[in-house]
Amino acid sequence: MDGIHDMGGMHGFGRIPIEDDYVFDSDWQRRSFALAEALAPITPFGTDEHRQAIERIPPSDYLKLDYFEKWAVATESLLKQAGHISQDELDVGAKLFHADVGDRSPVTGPELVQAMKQGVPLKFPDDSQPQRFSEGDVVLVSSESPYLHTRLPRYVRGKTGLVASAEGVFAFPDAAVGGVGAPRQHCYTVAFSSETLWGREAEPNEVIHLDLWESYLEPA
Amino acid sequence: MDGIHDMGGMHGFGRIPIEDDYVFDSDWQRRSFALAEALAPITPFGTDEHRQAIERIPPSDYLKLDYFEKWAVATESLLKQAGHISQDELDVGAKLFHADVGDRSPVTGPELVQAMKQGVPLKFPDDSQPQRFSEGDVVLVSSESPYLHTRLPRYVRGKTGLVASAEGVFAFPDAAVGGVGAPRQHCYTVAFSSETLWGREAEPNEVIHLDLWESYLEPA
Amino acid sequence: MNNNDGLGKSDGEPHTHDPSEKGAARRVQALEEVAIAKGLVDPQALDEIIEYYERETGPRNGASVVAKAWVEPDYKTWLLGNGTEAINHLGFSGFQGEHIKVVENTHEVHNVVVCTLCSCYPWPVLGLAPSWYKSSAYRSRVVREPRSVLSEFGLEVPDEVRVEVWDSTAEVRYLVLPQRPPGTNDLTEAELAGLVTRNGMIGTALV
Amino acid sequence: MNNNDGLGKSDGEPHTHDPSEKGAARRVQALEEVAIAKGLVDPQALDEIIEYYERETGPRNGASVVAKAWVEPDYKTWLLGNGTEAINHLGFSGFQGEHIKVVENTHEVHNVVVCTLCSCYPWPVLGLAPSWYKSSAYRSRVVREPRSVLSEFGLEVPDEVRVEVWDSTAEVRYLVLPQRPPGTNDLTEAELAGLVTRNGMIGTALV
Repeated sequence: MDGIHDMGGMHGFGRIPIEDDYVFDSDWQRRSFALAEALAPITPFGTDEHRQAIERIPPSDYLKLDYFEKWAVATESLLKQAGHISQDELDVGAKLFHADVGDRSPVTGPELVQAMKQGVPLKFPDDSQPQRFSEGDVVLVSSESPYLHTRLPRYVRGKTGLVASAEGVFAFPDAAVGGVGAPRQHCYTVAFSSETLWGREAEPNEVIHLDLWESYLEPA
Repeated sequence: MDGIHDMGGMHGFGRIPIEDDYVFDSDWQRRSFALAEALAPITPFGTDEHRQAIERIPPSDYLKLDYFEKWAVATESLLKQAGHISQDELDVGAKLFHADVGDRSPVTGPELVQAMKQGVPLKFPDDSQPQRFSEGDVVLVSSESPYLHTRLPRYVRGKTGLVASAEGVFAFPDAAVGGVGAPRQHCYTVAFSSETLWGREAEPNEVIHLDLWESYLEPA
Repeated sequence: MNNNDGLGKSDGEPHTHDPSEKGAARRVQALEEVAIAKGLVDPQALDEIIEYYERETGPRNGASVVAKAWVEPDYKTWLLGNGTEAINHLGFSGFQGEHIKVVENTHEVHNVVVCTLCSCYPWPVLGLAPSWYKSSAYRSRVVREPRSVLSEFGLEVPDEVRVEVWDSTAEVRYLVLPQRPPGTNDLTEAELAGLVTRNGMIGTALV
Repeated sequence: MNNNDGLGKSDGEPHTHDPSEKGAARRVQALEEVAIAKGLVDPQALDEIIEYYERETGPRNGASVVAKAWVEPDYKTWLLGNGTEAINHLGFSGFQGEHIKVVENTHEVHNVVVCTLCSCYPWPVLGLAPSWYKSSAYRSRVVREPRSVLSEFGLEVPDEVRVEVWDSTAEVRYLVLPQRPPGTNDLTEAELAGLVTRNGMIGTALV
């Protein structure tokens, strides 16, 4: 999605707000974070769906809302999409109908924390998928910009880079949320010179690395 | 400038607000428009400078403000840049210092309307500049994205198009506001297929035309 | 491809005015007061500018151009060959209309005009742009999915009709010459002009 | 090139909280109340999640990894060869840290980490991201003008030192291994860890 979230390289956002050095500034931010984490297993939704829901916040809101308010908007939207809550309920702050969550039940705190400490398996065996590129290959990044979720930022589309390393096989987020492409693919760290990306105005002696799934790449 | 104003092809802005079918909805919009027109000759500023000032409005404001409020912000900023007014004056709505406008004086209504009816000469003789391309040429659009003002939208950068017509010699806006390039250049109408611009998800049987200055183009 | 899946696309920017409009009105008032107090602007000139644009420009000008092209083949040839001259000839000229190109709708081609970078628009023949033309939604979408945009305007363009989009990125401004509606042979030029709509000349409607 | 011309760049997004924060607090409260009332969430779990992230994750974890790499060459080799394993070995693992790559600052290279698309960040070793890391300004600018961004952080990287930017677009999370400050030969591993800052491990500061 060519959305407002894809802001790498955009001009106009001003100085870095270095003084905003906190993780949480208010208690509602803590609650918003914890709600997303606790509601993910029962709804259920994954990181890709939650990211996509954030990306779909209208651009003017996206730029205006606090990071954790965007998390809350996304969590609401995924819960509504699942049919577990309604906007009316959110408006009044009370239950209006029974949510059918099948055989799932709220995950307890200790279980959640245990899962968070363990992490989730994201990698599949290296040989589980054919591997098209290797370290040192020159690759051309796709110019496709799908309407659905993608992890290919606009600022490298159509650019040529060098495969710095093969990172292994991972689930392909574009496919996970309904887009096209093999559901599991090799992913590569690709290096781009600043001149390749930014032309005449590039700062000197810089390399920008992105981790890109195989679908995004063609031999150059 | 890769700013928020360069929104061709962006996703997420929702349905067209067709019901907003008015030119002016409030009197302050009329005043904002007229102020920009009346203050341009005395400040002085041109269309390119005014556009650039709009483009430099912070993105979150750009998306939130009414079109004519953006005009007012840009007019303010150009007047402040010229040293003719101060933010303090705007804050209190009163004159705090004498503005030195040299030998210029406010243009009268009849003079302004006369100028508006006549228009301003924008075109230079066709043979006043060498002409690099002709109708039917295949051209590659530059991938440069300067920090300063440009009239080259992001969605055609690096794309290949066909010169549909040569439109003559015009002042080059990028150069006019301090960027690089010849100050007067041939400008071309360039046609792009929807597949070229939007890939797999393109709608069928569409051609998108843009008017592009010669600096933006290379032979393909 | 169906981009109208209702996900994300239905929740656009707010279309109605918000309380910040009061701030905008105050802001413009302050600017006007300061500019007048400092002798930078003639207050009467502001009224005259507004009056000029509201009374003397506007879609009726473009409609008379279109109607003339419908009834006079020579004028139509001139208009399509040198839009600026043919339009000047009818007395329409001025800011944002110094160079006008007229693009003709046919059975094979439907044209639609936009300015993605700001909101360029042919003032002398259409007046100032309507609000929706300046919206982020129109500017972002009509170059990417014009058929979907036109469909929102109630205009379904068959796939075999080519859609030509004109993004006004330089000094040329565009005016669409709509197709003359069938069954209008008996109408006078003035009556025909009465049929021509602004959206018809932007390309977001037929006539 | 000097992009810091003060035009447009100085007026960024507001950095302070606006009145809409009250709306955000109400919104989150409503979500929590509804989710609890509907049996979708265990209220106590929310407290436990927050406590876990605030107490058990955070830059002190990363700092101990860095200090160990500074004093134990074998550990450093392991860390740079297989960051995830070497970090897990010290007991740090979990969400957003399943695959961690450690990139080393040297006299020739300075590394800096970002996530332009959202705000990916190595939670187990650095905790949750600071607000500025998630700002539009940081996300948009650090891939385009990292030297200018680092300069705003007070870090002037000489042109002969290559700047390597890591945009966390997939599942790998990045941790910068800063250079060990000179004159620290006498310090213990714990004392060294005390010197390591979060920004040093993002790359927006030296240590």
